[in-house]
Order: sequence, then structure tokens, then C-alpha cells
Amino acid sequence: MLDHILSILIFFPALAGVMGFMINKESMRAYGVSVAFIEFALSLWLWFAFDNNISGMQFMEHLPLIPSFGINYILGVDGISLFIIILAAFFTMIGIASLTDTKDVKNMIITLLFLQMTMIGVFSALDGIVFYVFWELSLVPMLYIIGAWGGPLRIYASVKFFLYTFAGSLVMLVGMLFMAYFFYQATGVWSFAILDWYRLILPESFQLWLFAAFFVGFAIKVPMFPFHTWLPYAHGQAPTIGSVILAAILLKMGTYAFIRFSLPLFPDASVYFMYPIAVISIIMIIYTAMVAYAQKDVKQVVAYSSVSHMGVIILGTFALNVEGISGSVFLMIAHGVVSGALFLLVGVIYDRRHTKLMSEFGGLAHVMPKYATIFGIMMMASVGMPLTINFVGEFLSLLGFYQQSHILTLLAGIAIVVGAIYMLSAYKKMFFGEVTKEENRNLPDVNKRELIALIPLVLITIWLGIYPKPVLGPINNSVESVVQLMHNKATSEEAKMRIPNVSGVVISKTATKEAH
Amino acid sequence: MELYLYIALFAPLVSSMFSALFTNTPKKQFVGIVASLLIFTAFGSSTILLSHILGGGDIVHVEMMTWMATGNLYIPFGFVVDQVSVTMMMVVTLVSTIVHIYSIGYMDHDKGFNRFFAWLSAFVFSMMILVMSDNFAGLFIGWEGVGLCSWGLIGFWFHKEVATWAANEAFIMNRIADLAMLIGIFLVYWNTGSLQYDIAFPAMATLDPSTLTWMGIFLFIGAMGKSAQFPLHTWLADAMEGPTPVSALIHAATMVTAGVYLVIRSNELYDLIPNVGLFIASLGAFVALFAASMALVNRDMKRIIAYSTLSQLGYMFVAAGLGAYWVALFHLMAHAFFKALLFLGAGNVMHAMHDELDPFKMGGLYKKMKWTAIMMTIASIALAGIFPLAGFFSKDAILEAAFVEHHFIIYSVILFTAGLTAFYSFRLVAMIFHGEERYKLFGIDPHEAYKFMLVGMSPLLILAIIAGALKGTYFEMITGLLPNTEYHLHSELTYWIMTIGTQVFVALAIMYAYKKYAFSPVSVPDGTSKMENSFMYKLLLNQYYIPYAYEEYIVKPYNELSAALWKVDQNVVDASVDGIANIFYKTGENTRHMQSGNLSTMLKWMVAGTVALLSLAVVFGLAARYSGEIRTILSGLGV
Amino acid sequence: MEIGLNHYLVLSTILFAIGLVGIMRRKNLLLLFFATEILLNAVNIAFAAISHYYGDLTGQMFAFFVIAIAASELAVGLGLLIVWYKRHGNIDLDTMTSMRG
Amino acid sequence: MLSPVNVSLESLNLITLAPMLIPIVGALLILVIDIIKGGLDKTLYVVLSILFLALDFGALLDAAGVFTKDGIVLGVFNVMLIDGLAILSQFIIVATSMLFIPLALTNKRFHEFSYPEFFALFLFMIAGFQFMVASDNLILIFVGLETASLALYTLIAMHNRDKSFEAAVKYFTMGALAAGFYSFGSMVFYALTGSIEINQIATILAANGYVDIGFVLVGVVFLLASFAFKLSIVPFHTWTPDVYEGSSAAMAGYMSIVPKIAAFVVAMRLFEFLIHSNVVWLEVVLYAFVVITMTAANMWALVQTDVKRMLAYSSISHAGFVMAAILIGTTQSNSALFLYWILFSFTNLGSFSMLWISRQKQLPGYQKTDHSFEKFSGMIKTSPMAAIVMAIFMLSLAGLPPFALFWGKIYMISSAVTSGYTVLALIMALNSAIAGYYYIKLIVYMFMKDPIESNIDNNGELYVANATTALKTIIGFAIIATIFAFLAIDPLLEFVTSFVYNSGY
Repeated sequence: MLDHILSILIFFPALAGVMGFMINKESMRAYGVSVAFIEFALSLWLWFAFDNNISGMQFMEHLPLIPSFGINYILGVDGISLFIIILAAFFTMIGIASLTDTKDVKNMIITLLFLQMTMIGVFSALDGIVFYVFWELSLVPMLYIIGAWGGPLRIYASVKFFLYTFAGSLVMLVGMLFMAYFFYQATGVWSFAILDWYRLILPESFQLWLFAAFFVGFAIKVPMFPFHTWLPYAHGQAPTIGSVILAAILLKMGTYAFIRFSLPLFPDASVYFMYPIAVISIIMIIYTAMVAYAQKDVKQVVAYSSVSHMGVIILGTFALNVEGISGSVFLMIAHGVVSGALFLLVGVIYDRRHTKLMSEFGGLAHVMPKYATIFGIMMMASVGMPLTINFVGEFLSLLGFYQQSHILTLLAGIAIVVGAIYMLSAYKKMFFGEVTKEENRNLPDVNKRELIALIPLVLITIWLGIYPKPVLGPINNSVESVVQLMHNKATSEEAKMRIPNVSGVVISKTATKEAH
Repeated sequence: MELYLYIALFAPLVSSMFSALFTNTPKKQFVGIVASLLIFTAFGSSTILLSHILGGGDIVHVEMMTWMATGNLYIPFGFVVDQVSVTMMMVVTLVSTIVHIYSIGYMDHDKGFNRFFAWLSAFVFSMMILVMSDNFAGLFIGWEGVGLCSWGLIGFWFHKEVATWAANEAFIMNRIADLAMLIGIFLVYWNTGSLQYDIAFPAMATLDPSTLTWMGIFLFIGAMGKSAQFPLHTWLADAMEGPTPVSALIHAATMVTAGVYLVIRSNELYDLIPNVGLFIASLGAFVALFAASMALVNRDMKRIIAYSTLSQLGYMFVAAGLGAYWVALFHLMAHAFFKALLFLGAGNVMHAMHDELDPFKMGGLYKKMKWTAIMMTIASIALAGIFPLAGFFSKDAILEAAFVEHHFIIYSVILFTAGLTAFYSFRLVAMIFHGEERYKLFGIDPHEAYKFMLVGMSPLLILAIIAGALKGTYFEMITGLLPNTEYHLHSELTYWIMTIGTQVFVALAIMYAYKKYAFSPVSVPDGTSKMENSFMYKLLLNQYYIPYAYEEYIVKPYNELSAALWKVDQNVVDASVDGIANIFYKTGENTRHMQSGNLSTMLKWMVAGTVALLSLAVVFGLAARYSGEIRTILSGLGV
Repeated sequence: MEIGLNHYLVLSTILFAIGLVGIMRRKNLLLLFFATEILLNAVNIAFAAISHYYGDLTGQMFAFFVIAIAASELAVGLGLLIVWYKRHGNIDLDTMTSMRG
Repeated sequence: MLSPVNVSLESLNLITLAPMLIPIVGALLILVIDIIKGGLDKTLYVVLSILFLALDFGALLDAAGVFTKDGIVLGVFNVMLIDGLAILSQFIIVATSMLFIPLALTNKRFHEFSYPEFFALFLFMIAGFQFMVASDNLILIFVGLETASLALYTLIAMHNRDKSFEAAVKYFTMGALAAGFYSFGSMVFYALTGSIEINQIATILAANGYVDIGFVLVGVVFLLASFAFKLSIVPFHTWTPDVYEGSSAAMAGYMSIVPKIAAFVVAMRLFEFLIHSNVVWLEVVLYAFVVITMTAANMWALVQTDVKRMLAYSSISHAGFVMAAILIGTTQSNSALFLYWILFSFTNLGSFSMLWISRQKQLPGYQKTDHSFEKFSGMIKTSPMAAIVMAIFMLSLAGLPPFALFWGKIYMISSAVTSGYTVLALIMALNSAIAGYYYIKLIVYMFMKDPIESNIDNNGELYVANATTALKTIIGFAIIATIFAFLAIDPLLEFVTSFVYNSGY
């Protein structure tokens, strides 16, 4: 079974989704939770069976799909994708468990299960086209979730989300076709397999164009400035569950793809574009943080904060060294957990008050102390408090990039200041002060169902903040091999210099570290 | 010994978590007691560790577990108990034990009693991490941790707008400094390859001075934030919105001295870059004077003490900057004792006066609160540096250091400040405890604090008196780690002149304060007197207009810029995306009339298309036919 | 003057152009059909002439097929025209605009 | 003296005519049956048609076998040309027709299906298309084209509504003009080369080195215009939306597939040799056609309020997309054309069938046209299965993976990429994004809006008003094919590529 565990992980939710049509409406939630739980348990099993000492792909599956055109069904995970897969399974479970909106709950759960299939598919696909299939397919359930359960502007938001991302990924598709064609020219065989592409060394001028093509697709998904404007709408209109999944998992597709595709395929172009992208990241960080500060709607604050954090992730990715990339992968998970939790928290108050305007709240810490505590923990995690999950990622990302540029890191580091500004002021507006609105006086505190969803997140936030090693270790191994690959493939002098050679040195070091 | 290390470190954490269990329940007396006991356990362990170190034992160095490891980076949770950290541990655990006990009484009637202890113990834990860590990353954990707890405690009474505002201000301003600190840490990592003190510092010796300078500057900016040095000082005075025990523990005794600790800890670095050291010392001297001057006219009891703290931190930085690290640490310790005492005393007064803070509304409280009055007076004497109390020994050493190092400007500045210190301290004491009983006008009936609070404070009282006597022992111990820079004046005579001169100067200042505020009727400032209208007075009262300037030139523009950027986001960035989409839609809308539904028009379109193709063909055919000629003409034209 | 192939071709082209103009100008369905007939027959002239010029029969065959097709086309066309006339009482193109946009 | 014509029957190779003769025989049989006994039920004719089409399909299989063995076969005085293109396109034509004809078995009664002539004409039309693609003789192509077209005009008109007559008249008149263009273009080529066989024209033109390039272009212009009309290339597309709107949904779906593939094959035969001879003019014009057709049709589709009309514009856009294959003119692109069209056939027929089964006899007030978007509001709530099926068709048309059309799309774009048409590839890709909007628009109506009151009451009956088992089967087939197309792409691709390659394209 382990040989096909990835396929099972991908298609089990889909199958369960189809079967879900037969389930009675009242039992649907129980069904959804059980399916998601099984899926999560399977993903944990995947982790359990995962060999931490192997830096390459594991649990590979290979099935010919369209061999004459080089499209094959290839799956595999390494340290980079493993945890995002687990996170996806985890959040689907949490999301279904915490569903409060009972309108059309059956459709919602079936959609979520399909969404889960696409998410896990994206992160385990090792074939360009299979990756693309899941990448695109993930738009559809999200479109439906936002469009059917969202706020007043939901249709605009969902269509915008769909078309924007769709347009971007089409450009990426052209890039992939080019990539396959270059591979064909070099070897005489069509192939979309990523691992095949890794072996292909392209001249720098080609790399630049292909990098740009892939960049458009990824940047919109991430979303990077100035392609980010769909995100506030999507988040603003989406129901809680939609925002949670969107922020926790879907955005990670873009950043993950940078590491899976852009860096190893185009090392020279990555170096070439490092500074421009770093500048974009910095703009993302500071600009969106300021915009977040100007928001009146707490969900928008969290939404813009997502963009801001994604900036740090991108920056870490383009540090092009092990520290930075490991940090950015870790930050993907961290941001997933934290922003997912924050959206859940916003959902909690929205369920009670049906508004997300901060001016409607104030003094909530008096009436909902538990809620305030959990929100506070998550807020602090979001601003990168050490010993929370976010700090590890942010610290490593910035640390990594510092090797490339001091001044840009300093500017990017402003993230920790501006991040604190918008988060603290939002928290102050919501929770501090006297209770001014009559409606707020008797709000019930978080209930059991919500706690079931939130407590695990709090625990993860702190556990991985204190002891990130179980996650960081596998990530590190895989990232090292990615960086080594980039170093070996780089053709220009500058790239060779910028991308460190990690072979040999590190292995002995880790050995001594273990001996401590 | 490792066991004691872990007890000292984790007892506060246990305390915090224990108290946190009860945050949402009504007040429980035992929470405070258990918390105090646990902190006391930490204190006991620290004492055992101290005696171990004093007894010449080895430095205790443990590595608990890996924290972050990736690439070449390896950061463990490592803790070290050496001479410096054990001193800090003693200060921290001692003061916090007392503050915990004191708080049981002080927070007696507060709804958030249990929550308070959770935060307070969490703070102690963070502070312990800060001082015990054996690497910069661990230090940073503690650094941010104390910032977080400080945020939680300043804003403890979160229903008060000013309190939460001050909490956020403190956090954000510290964050600015933390950024610099982070950059400093990155610099250390990429240049020395490690963040462990015992690897990084030795490696620095070989680095190029400009790198070291940058390192030193960035780390010091980090220190400036925590220690509220100019220009990041405004948060400290505002932080006084928190409960008074918090001010005593965090904003006087421990957290604000973290910056000093960092400089002391990095002495090997700062020794390599004396220029930065001189800058630190100069800034310290400036802040000492600057803060003292603001304390002169302030009308808020706690703020006065806060400015005095600021001023004393300046002293510490003078010492640390000049390389007299042990002196700095000694002053830090002594200051912790008497300043905590002073704050706790102020807390008693506040309680008695129903949270009134204006000393002009007090006076003559001595009769009602004898013990408090005595404690505060002694603390003030210690602060002023009168022989033989703690402050004398530490402050004198700083003055000497400045003098011996021939930094006479710094010397005279801090000497002058010493006079100011004495004046404003006793201005406060005099106005609170002596003179007319102005509080009667407000119908307040003051009462002395609980006994156990006073008893709890007494160790501080004793230490404020006798700490000077420990100087010798301390010196022997600490020089095992810190550079042994003893300052001896060349001539005995100069030493005596200086010492006595200083004492006389300070004593005069005290007498002046008493004369003005205790023995003559106090004129309550009402904006009419000539002095109050003088420029200097207004300048000082408004804290040099710095908070105003920050508000006007940083906060407001930031708000406006944020709002403007939001507009940009919607009306430019987003609108351009929608615009592109609309181009297609609008074009479709505008050209759909081509499909008029009229057959005649349709046929015309077909014919038109054909004709267009035909004319294109003709053009192309002609061009192909006469391509030779065209080329000749074009070349003739120089194309 | 001897009449050569080019003359036929020019004639054919002119007729074709006339047909095109007719197609564009006529609003009466019946007259429109006439115009299409002119169009096709213009081509027929050319085919016949070219066929003669090359001396093979292909062109003439083509012309025959064109004639046949034109005839059947007209049959269908007239059928449609009659139905339309029955339903609407006119055969004016401008009334045929129920679908647009 | 006339010498006797000695033609051996074998050299005529009459077997090449078999696929066309079968539907003609079928059509005649239907007419005969009607003469003998009138008033028989439509099911009889439907099944008969299917049977004949199945025979036709069998004959094609046989021809395919012969082709794989012997290569290109000529027959009947070298007029018939059975090459890979002919066989592939006939497969598409016959298979689509087989899918189409059961759509006549509707729940509601429709006028046209009660006439046996409908089925006879339908079979004649198929024969016409088959002739068209299986010849490189301009006359035969013309005859096939006109046979098919005339039958088609009639079939449209038989829907017997005002709009269908209008549509038929419009289509007919423009078709007549296109026929004029075609014959004029043929005439020019005949005048230039003395031949009306495409192969020979190509050879002769190449031999004289395209001296009369100006006249060649005039010929090309007229042929291009006539095929642009058939393929609904902008600005020759104006008939398409009206005709689709006027005909029944099923017929519209059929029209978007079969006539076009026939026209594509002829266009391939006619234009690709010119492209390969570096006639830059044609390249430029085709490039412009492709880009303008895709983009403009997409923009018009954006603003439609009726689903059928939207799909009409969408099929124009798809035709423009596929036209790129002719411009690119490589084996890969030509294979992509067939692959795309095969995938397009059942997706598009499926989506039109979905409209067909929801066809009402009377329109409620909120609906201005047969299939206005409002009609589909909240469909997910009242008939979820139908909504999901429709949505999948829409997503497939939008080129969303893993649904059928996506694979055609990437193969087509890939062929542009491999031939260096980078910008074209990008334009093609981005057009999918524009197109995404209007397909999504229907999904938005179906999934995100609230249903109209009356539809809730009758439990979404409206959407399946016209459905019978036969229709559902067709749709079921189409949807399964659409979803699981990825399993069949590989064999399909190999089959198509080998046929195209062995035909020399």
C-alpha cells in the first residue's frame, strides 16, 4: 500500500466526495469529518514512513499517461512537499470540523473533499502537466466555495480569483510546453517529468524567458505585488472555511512551485532576477503591511497580512542558500498554520456578530477572554514572536537573504515592525477598551467545536516554534539537494558564486551536530 | 548544578502556566502564593548557583536540545551560568520574588489577579532565558519574550485606552530596535559562522574592523530599544500606565537593563571597537542628563521615577561604553534594588491615594505611612548616591571610570546629573511625605499597605543599604569573566576631593529640594507662575516635545500614508487589473453591433473582407513584382 | 480586333463584380438570388473560355457542375423564399433582423 | 472516330466510394420506405440512420486498414483520394453524426423529426461532407460542399420556427456568395495551371516558381474567403450566431463540428502547400485571421445573454484557435487539429445537448430567448447532476485540465511552440483566459445564484424537460468521454499522428 500511498492520498478524498452524494444531509458533517480524519491519518502515516535521511523523492509512482507526448503520471514527495501535504490534510479536517454554516452543507463538504484532492495532487505531482492539472483544477472548488457561500460581492470576487489565476497559469503552461520542447530538442524524447527537466541545462537567455513565463503563473498565485489584488476580495468575500484553505494551502502552491520549478530549472535566471524579485518582495512586505493597517475590516487585515508574509517567503526562497530556502519552506507551513488559525478566529466572531468591521467590536477581551487569548497567541505568532512557528521561518528566511544583500534584508526586516503595527492596532481595536456596543455585551465565548479546531493549531504553533526539528530536518535535507543541484547546474560565474556549494561540507557538520 | 539551572529556568515557566490555568476564573489567593513560591524556588536555585560560582566552581553550560538547524546554521537551546549571568539571575529572581509577593497584596482587589501572575511569571521566564542563553538566538527569544510580557503587563488594564496605547507603543518601538538587533545577529552569523557566544566572540578577533563596527552598532541599537535610550525612550514613561509592580520589576529592575546586559555580554566585541564604545558612553551621558532634566518638573510620581530609571540606565551605558563592564553590571544590580524599592513604595502611595499620581496632591503622608516613607527615603538616598548606601559605590565607580579615562565632558555631565538626581528624588519624597497634607482637599483617607507587603519589600531595603559592602566579593567573582579594569586615581587627594565634593554637591541638592518642597508651602503649578511660563519649563514638561514630534511627524504621516496606499491599491493597482479585463468586455460591447442581424450587412462584411484581402494581395503582388525597384528606391533614400 | 482569352476573363471579372455589387445593394431576396446567379455565371464564362484556351474539357465540366449546382441552389432558395413570403408577406431583407448582437 | 473507352473496373477502385455510397443508399431506402408506407414513427428512421452510419463507420475502418497497409489510395479516375486526412475526418463526421441522430428522440414533439425526409437529407449531407474531404479535385469538393450545404439549409429550416427560416435564409444567401467565391477562386487556379487537382496545381506552381504570384494570391483570396465563411473566420463569421440561434440546439452543436472539420480538411489541402512554399502573404493573413477570430469572437461571447449564442461565438473562437494548425502547418499541428476536433466534437455536442434537453416549448416571462442565462440560475439546487454535467462541459471548453479539450489545447499550443510561433502560443493561451470568463459566467449562474421561484416549485423539471433515455445516454457518453479523455489521448494521438504523417502533412 505504501507504494501507492500518494495516489491513495490524492484520490481517496475525491472518491469519498463522489460517494458523498449518497449521504443524508444530516449525517454529512460526520461523514466529512471521518473522511478528512482518515485522510489526515494517512498523511501522518506518510510522514511516519518517510525516511528522513533521504533527500530525494520518496514514494515515487510512475504510470504512463500520454507517453508519446512525454506526459506521465509521476508522483513523489520529498521534505519540501511532505509537510505541506500533511498541512493540507490537516486543514481540511479542521475546516470541516469547524464548519458552522449549515446552508448546503453537503455541497460544501463534497467541494472541500475535491479541493483536498487537488491540493495534495499539486504538492505530490512530479510531472509538469500533472502538476498543472491539479493546479488548475484547484481553482474550481475554490471558485464555488467563494461564489456560493461568500459575502455580497462574492461573484465578483470568485470570478476575479478564477480568471486572474487562470490567466497567469496559462502563461506558465506555455513555459512548460517550451521546457518540454527544449528537453525534446536536447534528448529527442518528449518529457514533462520534473526530474528529467532537472537534468537539462539551458543557456541563460532561454532561462530568463522561461523564468519569466513561470513567474507570471506563480506570482499571481502567491500573490506577489502588483498581482495581489484578487486576494483581498477573495478573502473578504469567502466564507471562513474558504479563507482558511486559501490562505493555509492554496497560496503555498505558488511559493512551493518557485522552489520546485523556478530555482532548480533556472538557476542562472534565479540569480539574475534575484534582486528585482527581492525588491518586489520588499514592496509586498511594507506596502501591504501599510495597507493592512488602513483596513477597517479585520478579515482584510489578515488577508493583507498574508500578502505581507508571502513576501518574506519569497525573499527566503530567493536567498538561494540552504538557510533561506529551508526557512521559506518552513514559513510556508508556519504561515499556513497561523493565518489559517487567524481566519478561523475571524470566523468565530463573524458567526456571532455577522460583521467583520473592527469598529463594531472593542472590549471583547472582557466578554470573550478565551477567544482573546487564542487570538492573542495567534497574533503574536503572526508578528513573529520567537518560540512560535512563524519566527523560525521568518528568522531563517531573513538570515538566508542577508547573505545576498544586507541593505535589502534590512528593508525586508521592517516586516517585523510594520507587522506589529497593524496586528497590534487591530487587536487593540477589537479586544481592548470598554465594551461600547450593546450587542457585544453578551457574546458567548468560544465553544467546544471551535476549540477543537483551534487548540490543535495553538499547540502546533508553539510546538513547532520550540522544536521545529522534526519538520526542519527533512526540509533541510531536501533543500540541500536542491541548492546543490542549482549550484551544479549554474552556468554563469555569478550564479556559481551566489549559490553555495553544499556538498561534503554540510554532511560532516550535521554528523558532528548529532554527536553533541 | 545542571538541575539547579533547570529549576531556576523553568520554575517561572511552571508558575506562569499554573497561573494561566486560572486566567478565566475569579481571583484565587493561592495562585499568587504558588507563583511566588515557584519564583522563590528559582531564586533559591540561583543562589545555589551563585554560591557555586562564588566558590570558584566551573561555569555551568548545558545544551538542552536543538532548536533550529539548517544548512550551516545550528542553534540549540543552550544555557550558561557564568559570573555575569548568575549576577543577572540573582537580580532577576530576587526582585521578582519580592514583586510577586508584593503583588499578592497590591493586586488584591483586581479582577485579573490570576492573569497578572501568569504574565508576571512569564516575564520572569523570558528574562531568565535572556540572561542565561549561551547564544544570540536564545538571547533574542528572551528579548522578544520580555517585550511580549511587557506588552501584556503595560496593557494589563486593557479597558484603559492609554494603557493599551502605551503597550502597543512599547512593543512597536522595541520592535524597531529588535530589527537592528536581528541584523546584528545576522552579521554575527555570516561573519563568524555561529551564534554561540563561545564560538562567535573568539572568532571576532580576526574580523575586519568595519564589520565589527557595524555589528556593534546594530547590536547596540537593539539594546537602545530595550533600555529606552534616546531616541527610542518615549515608551518607558508611557509604560507607567501598567500596574506599579510591573513598573518596579520590568521597567526599573530588569527588562530595561537587558540592553546593558547585552553590551556587557558582548564585551569582547565592544573592546575591539572603542569608537562605538565611546559613542555608547556619550549617548549614555546624554540620556542621563536628558532624562534627569525631564524628571525635574514632571507632575507624575511614576513618571518621575521612570525618568530617573532612564537616567540611571544612561549611567550604566557610560560605564559599559567606557569598558568598565563590571561597574556597569554593579550599578545595574544596585539600581535594581533601590529602584524596585522606590517603585514598590510608590505603589503603596498610589494605593493609599486611590491611584492618584500627582505629588502636588499629596504631602504629609509620613504620618500615615511611616514605613513606606522610610523605605522610599532610603531608596532615594541610595539613588542619589549618598555614602554608604548602594548607589554611592556604584555611581562613584562610574564617575571615577569616566574621570580616569579622561572623558571629562562625560564626567562633568554625569556629575551634574548626579546633583539633578538628588534634587528630583527628594523633590518627590518631600512632596509626598512632608509639607502640608494637601490630600485632605480631595477627601482621601490614606492608609499604610499590608504588612506582608512591607515585609516583602524589606530585603530590597536591606540590599539598598548594604549592597555597597558586597562590592569586593562581587569584583572578585565577576572579573573571572569580565575584563579586570580597575580605576585608580593617581593621587589619593584627587580621589578624596572628588568623592567628598560629589557628596557635598548631592547633599546640597537634597537640601534644596527639601527647602523648596517640604519646608515651604508648595505652590501648586497652575500655569501662572513665571517659571511655568518659561521656555525651559515648558520644554521639559513637554518632554522636549519629542512625543509630540513623533505623533506629528511619524504616527500621523504613517496613518495617512497607509490610508493613501490603500486608495492606491484599490484605485490604481486593482483598477488597472479590472481595466484590462474591461477593455475586452467594452470592446465586445462596442463592436457587437457589427452583428446587426441584417443580411445585407452580413453580405457586405463578407465582400468587404474579400476586398480587403484582395487589396492586400495586390499590394503584396506588386511589392513582390517590383521588389527590385523598391529596394533601389529605398536604398536611394538611405533606408 | 481579335477577342482573346483575356477579354473573356475581363468580362467574367466585370460580371462577377456586378454580381457582388448586386449582392450588396439588393434588399429584395429574389433579386439577391439573381445576383448570385450572375456571380456563378460570370465564373462559367471564364471556365468555358479557359477550357477552350487549354483545349481540355475540365473547365467545361466545371462549368456544367456550376450550372447544376446553381440550379439546385435556386430550387432550395426559392423554397425558402416562398415559405418566408407565406409567413411574412414580404421578401425584404431588412425585416429579417430578429436575431442580432 | 471515337475510340472506345477502356477502363478496367479495378483501376476505378470503386471501393473508395463505399463510405459515401452507404449513407446515400440509406437515404434512398428511407425515402422508399416512406413511399411504401407513410406515417411511420421517427424511431424507425433514427435507428435506420444509425445502422447505416454504423455500416459507414465499418467501411471507414476498412479503408483505414487499407491505408495503414498500402498508404494513399486513389480511385474513380483519380478523383477520389483516400488518405489519412480523409479517413480521420470521415471518422469524425460519421461518429459525430451517430451521436447526433439519437438527439431526435426527444420527449417533446418537434416538427422536423416527424418527416422521414429529415433523415434522408441528413444522410445525404453526410455523404456530401464525405465527398468533400475525400477528394483533391476542386469540382468534387465543390459538389460535395454544395450537396451538404443545401441539405443543411433545409435541415435548419425544417425546425419550423420564424427564427429558423430567417437563419436558413441568411445561411443560404451567404453560402451562395461563398459558392461564388469558391468557383471564382477555382477558376483562377484553373486559368493559372490548367488543372483543378490540388496536387497538380501545387506541382505546377512549384515548377514555375510562382511567377504569377499576384494571380495566385487572387485565387487564394477567393478560396480563402469561401472557406473562411465555412469555418466562420472573422469577418466572414456573421452568419454563425444567427444560424445557431435559429436552429435547434442539437443541430447547432452538430453544425459547430461536422461542416467545420470538412472545411478544415479542404483548407489544409488547399493552403498548406502554399504555406510550405513560403507564400508570406498567406502566412500573414492566416496569422491575422487566427488572432482576430479568437480574440474578437471571445469578446463578443463575453457580452452575450443567451447561452446558445454564447456557445456560437465560442465555437467561432475555437475554430480560430484550430485555424492556427493550418498556419503552423507541421505534422504535429495537423495532428493537433484532428485531436482537438475529436475532443471538441463530444464536448461541444454534449454542451449543446444539455441545452437541447432543457428546451421548452413555451418561454416564461423572465426568459427572453430559449436559453438565456437567467434560465440556469441556481440549477445546482434544483437539479444538481445536470448542473455538474453542464459545468464540466463548460470547464472542458474553457480548457481546464484534465477535461478533454485541455489535451487538445496543449498539443496545439505545443505545436506552435515547437515551430517558433511563440507570440502566437501566448495569444492562444491568453485567449483561453478571456474565454474562461464566459464559460465561468454560466457556472456562476448555475452554482452561485439563487434559483427562480417557479423552478424550485417544479423541482428543476425545466432542465430535463426534453430528456429521454436516448438523450441522456448521449450526454452520459459525452460526459464520460470528457472526463476520462486523458486515458484515451495516447492511443488517439498515435493513431492520428500516424495517419496525418503518412498522408504527407
